[in-house]
Amino acid sequence: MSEYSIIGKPTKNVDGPAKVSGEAVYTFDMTLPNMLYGKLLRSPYPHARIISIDTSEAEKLQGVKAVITGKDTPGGRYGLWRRFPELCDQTTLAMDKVRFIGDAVAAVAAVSTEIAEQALDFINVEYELLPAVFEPLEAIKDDAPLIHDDCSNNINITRHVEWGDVDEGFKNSDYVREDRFIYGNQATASTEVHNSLASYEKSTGRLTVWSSTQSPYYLQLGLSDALKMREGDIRVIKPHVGGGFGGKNSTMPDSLNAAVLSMKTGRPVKIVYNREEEFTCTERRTAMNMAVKLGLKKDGTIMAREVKLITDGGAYTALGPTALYLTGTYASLPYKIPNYRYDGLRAYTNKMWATSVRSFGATEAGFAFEAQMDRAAHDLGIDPIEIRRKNAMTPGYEAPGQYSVGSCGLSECIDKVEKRVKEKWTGLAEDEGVGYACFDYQCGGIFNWIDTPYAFSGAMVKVNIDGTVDLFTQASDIGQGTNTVSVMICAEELGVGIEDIRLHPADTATTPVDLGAWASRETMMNGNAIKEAAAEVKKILIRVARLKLAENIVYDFEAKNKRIYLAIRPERGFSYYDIVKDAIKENDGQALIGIGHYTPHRKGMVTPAWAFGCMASRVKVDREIGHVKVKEIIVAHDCGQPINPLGVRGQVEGSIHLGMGWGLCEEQPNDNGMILNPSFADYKVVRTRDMPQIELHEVLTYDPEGPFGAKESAEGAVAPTPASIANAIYQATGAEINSNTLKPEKVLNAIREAEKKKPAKR
Amino acid sequence: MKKQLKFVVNGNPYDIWIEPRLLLVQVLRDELGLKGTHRACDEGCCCVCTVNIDGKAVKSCSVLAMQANGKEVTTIEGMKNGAELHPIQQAFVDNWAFQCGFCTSGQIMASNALLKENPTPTREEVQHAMDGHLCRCTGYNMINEAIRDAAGRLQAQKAQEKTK
Amino acid sequence: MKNIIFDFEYLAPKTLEEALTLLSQYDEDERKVIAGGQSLLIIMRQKLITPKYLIDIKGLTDLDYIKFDKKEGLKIGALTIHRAVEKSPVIQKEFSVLSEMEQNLSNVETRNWGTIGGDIAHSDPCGDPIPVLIALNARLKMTGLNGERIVDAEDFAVDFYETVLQHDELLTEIQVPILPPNTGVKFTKYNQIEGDLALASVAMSITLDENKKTCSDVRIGLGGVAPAPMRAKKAEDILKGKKITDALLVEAGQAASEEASPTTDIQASEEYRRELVKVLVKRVGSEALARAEKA
Amino acid sequence: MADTNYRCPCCRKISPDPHDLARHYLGQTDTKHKEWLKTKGHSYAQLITWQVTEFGNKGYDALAEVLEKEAPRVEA
Repeated sequence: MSEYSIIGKPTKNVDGPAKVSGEAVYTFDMTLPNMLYGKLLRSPYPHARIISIDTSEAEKLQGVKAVITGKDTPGGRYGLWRRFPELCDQTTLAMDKVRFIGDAVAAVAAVSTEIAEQALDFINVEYELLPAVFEPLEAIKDDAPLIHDDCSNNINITRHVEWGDVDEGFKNSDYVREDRFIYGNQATASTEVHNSLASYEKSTGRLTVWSSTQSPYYLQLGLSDALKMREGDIRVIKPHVGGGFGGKNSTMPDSLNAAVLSMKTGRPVKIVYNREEEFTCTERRTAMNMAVKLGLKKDGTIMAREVKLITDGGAYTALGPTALYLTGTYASLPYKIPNYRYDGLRAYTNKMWATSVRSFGATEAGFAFEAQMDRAAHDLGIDPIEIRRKNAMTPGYEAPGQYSVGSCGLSECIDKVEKRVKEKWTGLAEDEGVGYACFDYQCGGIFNWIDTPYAFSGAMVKVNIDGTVDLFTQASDIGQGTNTVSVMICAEELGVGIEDIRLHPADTATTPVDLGAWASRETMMNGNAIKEAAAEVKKILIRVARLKLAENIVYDFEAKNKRIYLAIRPERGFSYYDIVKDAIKENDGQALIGIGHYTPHRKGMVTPAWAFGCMASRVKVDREIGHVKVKEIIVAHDCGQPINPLGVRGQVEGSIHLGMGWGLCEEQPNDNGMILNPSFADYKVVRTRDMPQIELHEVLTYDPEGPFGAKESAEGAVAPTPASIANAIYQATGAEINSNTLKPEKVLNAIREAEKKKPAKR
Repeated sequence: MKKQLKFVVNGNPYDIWIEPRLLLVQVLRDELGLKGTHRACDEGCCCVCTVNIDGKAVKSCSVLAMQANGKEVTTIEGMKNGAELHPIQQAFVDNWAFQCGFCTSGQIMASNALLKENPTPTREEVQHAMDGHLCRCTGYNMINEAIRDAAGRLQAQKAQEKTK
Repeated sequence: MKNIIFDFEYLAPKTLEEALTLLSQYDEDERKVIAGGQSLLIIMRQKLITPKYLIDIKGLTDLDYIKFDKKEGLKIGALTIHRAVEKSPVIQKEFSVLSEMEQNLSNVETRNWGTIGGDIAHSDPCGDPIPVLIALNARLKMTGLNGERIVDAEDFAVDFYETVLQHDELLTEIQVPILPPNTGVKFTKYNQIEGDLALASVAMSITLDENKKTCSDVRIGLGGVAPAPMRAKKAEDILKGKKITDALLVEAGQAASEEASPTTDIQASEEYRRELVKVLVKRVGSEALARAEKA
Repeated sequence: MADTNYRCPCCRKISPDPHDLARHYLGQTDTKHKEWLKTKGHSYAQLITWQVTEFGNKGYDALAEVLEKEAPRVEA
């Protein structure tokens, strides 16, 4: 394959100049003339029936323009799992009852945020308290209080996966171990809070919403379902977004109520969450209870694995079932398991609902799997690297009825990390340990729970008379660098420069549907769509070039570096700009337009391709106080063909930061459904002094499914981070820890347990 | 009751009347329309809203606007030299030192104050000085590299000016 | 779920005299004093306090000073910002532990605006300055319309966010006496996240006799493990008059962890905080000892 | 008899194997499927709890027995 001129070259972020000069506009920064400010009244109870709501006092307040409750909304039910009507369990405002502390009950629009906030105090809600339930296994009992009247036993969804003969597999194992893991919630903690600005035009019946979202299309669907409007009458625009991390996939009360309030008042309305709402009322990582059983031969070969999972769903569905499905999938990777069984249950509870945070499912599954691999290796007297190498996933592997693996560089990654660790980390200091973890991650999802008739990604390329290009795509850049990747892919395919392309991103009225930024799908799925759209135009250009050159049909042409020329005789060709002029004339004066789309085919139920990698963490443990210092991390990563190495590194570094947070310090303790640390003072996030240096190695593979062979790099590295840190603690002290977070107190207790068990230091 | 606030922002003198309850960040964003300074927490815990007051890095959410009376405030909007990015801004771009960009203004304003105080900081010194800054995207290392890269650029710039 | 500050009447006295007059004019519950406001503005946003009158003393430049005198010792004006204490050459030379403490107090942004006096008067049980001042045998000067009074640092804070300050008084000066010869002082705090508010902190000053054998005097200040920063007298008694060994420091740590009265919260349990005190006293003690021997 | 098929009592799913039908059944979380078991004196919650808390297929095995008895049969 010919050398790329743009792909694979470190490329500066196309949004850079705007973002470093404070000129990039976020929804947070937007105002419109005559705009009102909205606020939400939230439930103080985890479970209660609404007897009555009196808004008259609030309406009297000077500056208040509208107060709405459930009955003032169109009342449509919505959710992300639209294929299953019973899972569309959310409404704009609580209709009959509230299901968690923070459920939205009423909304106010006023001339200032201050007045809107004060007005909340004047809304009188009479509640009838209902018994609440906070534990999944309590929630599904026959006598438990029903959270959704139409869902008996509060069982939201179940999942079963099985292949091979699991019981036989365990029978034929020389070594079988069972472990139980418990995981807590993690907040997405984006720096930009959830906020939306809605403007409704009565004369046309059309609604425009600017929102801090990961998926304009999902928001358009959610608004359409909840407000009972046509999708096409709703325009969603995604300005710059201050982070998503899995928390901005769902349609939330901010956009819904801004929209309804705008309809009521005829004025633009903006609703901005405060940080406490962000911590207590936005989507977060799912708390889980996981039992895992692993059977191996003496030599470390995996014979069978069984996983039982209970997830604490909280009050609503949203993306929660995906967490349940993915955890079951990731628990079967990145090692080859001939016999596998998974059972999962997601139960409703009276808490803020839990769905997705970056690398959800993979992080939890990986923590358990990698811990078991280390413990098994230790018991069987096998080197931790060896046992991983022996079972490592290989290209072309099939998980019956579930997924298939295309390219896979896992073994190369393991070799690379082992080599670097041997070279670099010679002679560990007292109480230092090195822990390993392998990982894999999907490149977008296949299962169409959103129930869209559209292709998963679409793109449109328009080439103008002077050769400049307009690229229209709904791909959502939420910071990960998708805008830059989109432009690079388009430029490479057309053979033009970055500077020739003007990107028109993420506006549902002007761009073909893309499902948004989740499951690390944009580079794979939108990249393919853009490549196809550009290729369509390229075909026209080459046809024109071929006519001009009057060459034999069999000669191949290439478009590169703003020239279109004979592949075998590069000097024979034309300037791209000249060909564009001719092509447009030849095209009866029409600008050149290419349309592309992508939907995976024959790739199983999960994802079109898998990225892989291996990570080693070096930590120092303070045996007296349990403090864990992550000193350095080495990671080898197979993301296929990296499109933009700068962006890939940024994604891996960021993933490790978020993984450290889940592993070390981020948790959301609750007391009867009340989240106890709704602020950055009490919710601890890893800061720069605790961040280790990271040595990243890209292991090049080529995945036929990916644009230019590319795979994901946005989430994979989250999972191995806590796993490798926990394993490093285990290697240094023998402490076995079966839950996040690795707070010093827990680590200290685990070390003492280990010392009791085996006084001889490992 | 409104009070008079006289201060200089990005070199421009302002003489305005404000409600004393307003925080500096509110006045900058809502009264002066300088939206480049962002807010991420409500507790002074993230440094996203950092600006410079008399050259020192300060959280504009933890200062009453009235307390800036008579002071010189610099925000991200004051960093560019005409159309030219400031060397720190350029270093952030070149080193991919931001992702979502929401905390970037604060990071850059803190770097600006840091590099005035310590023109050649080590990795550890940068970590220490930027400790309060919450970034959810980058993992900090690439920011740290950008700041040290910027330090080099500013040194080179000074050297050039001397030779002139 | 609110973070908006209600309106108040803003009063900015030009002199200490004016400030004290204003203080005496209003009831304690209707007025509040703001210095750097790094903590105050947060609790005002949370509506924990909603003063009618806010008295802004940050402008009182006559309370912004660092003076040192070989006999009198160190005097810090209450409105000196943390950063100035941290960077002061004379403090770095004569009382390096104060500068070390400041280096890890919150973050640069806070230290650039927050004042040491405001911090002390806010009296967060987990705050850093008071334990160090206890170890340094410092005194705090409070000024009211009808005169001044001075208390030992260890007697200043009495309960959660409660001090001996009378409602018409301001904390005006921190006084640190000259260290006796052969004295070493060390402070450390622990939290999982570096620079974060202390789960527990320990400051210790050890003075050795002239031939640097036995411990002639010792002062231990604890933070984060009681309703207010406290002095660990039982632990001091164990060390005083003896030759300090590792074993003795372990004993002192044990005593300190017993006389402390930490509570359990979402960050850590009471048991763990006691454990921290035990370990930190041992570690800080041996470093303070090493400094005393070098002194 | 090999040519006997079982039909899910709550929907149109048909399978020759009660275990297979049990897997289908516990995969359905709509009220209809949950409630039918109660009418037969069993608890969906109990079965699914076994299935997700204990290793093995205890929930399916138990349900398969019930279905073998209770599920309508259809000739293939």
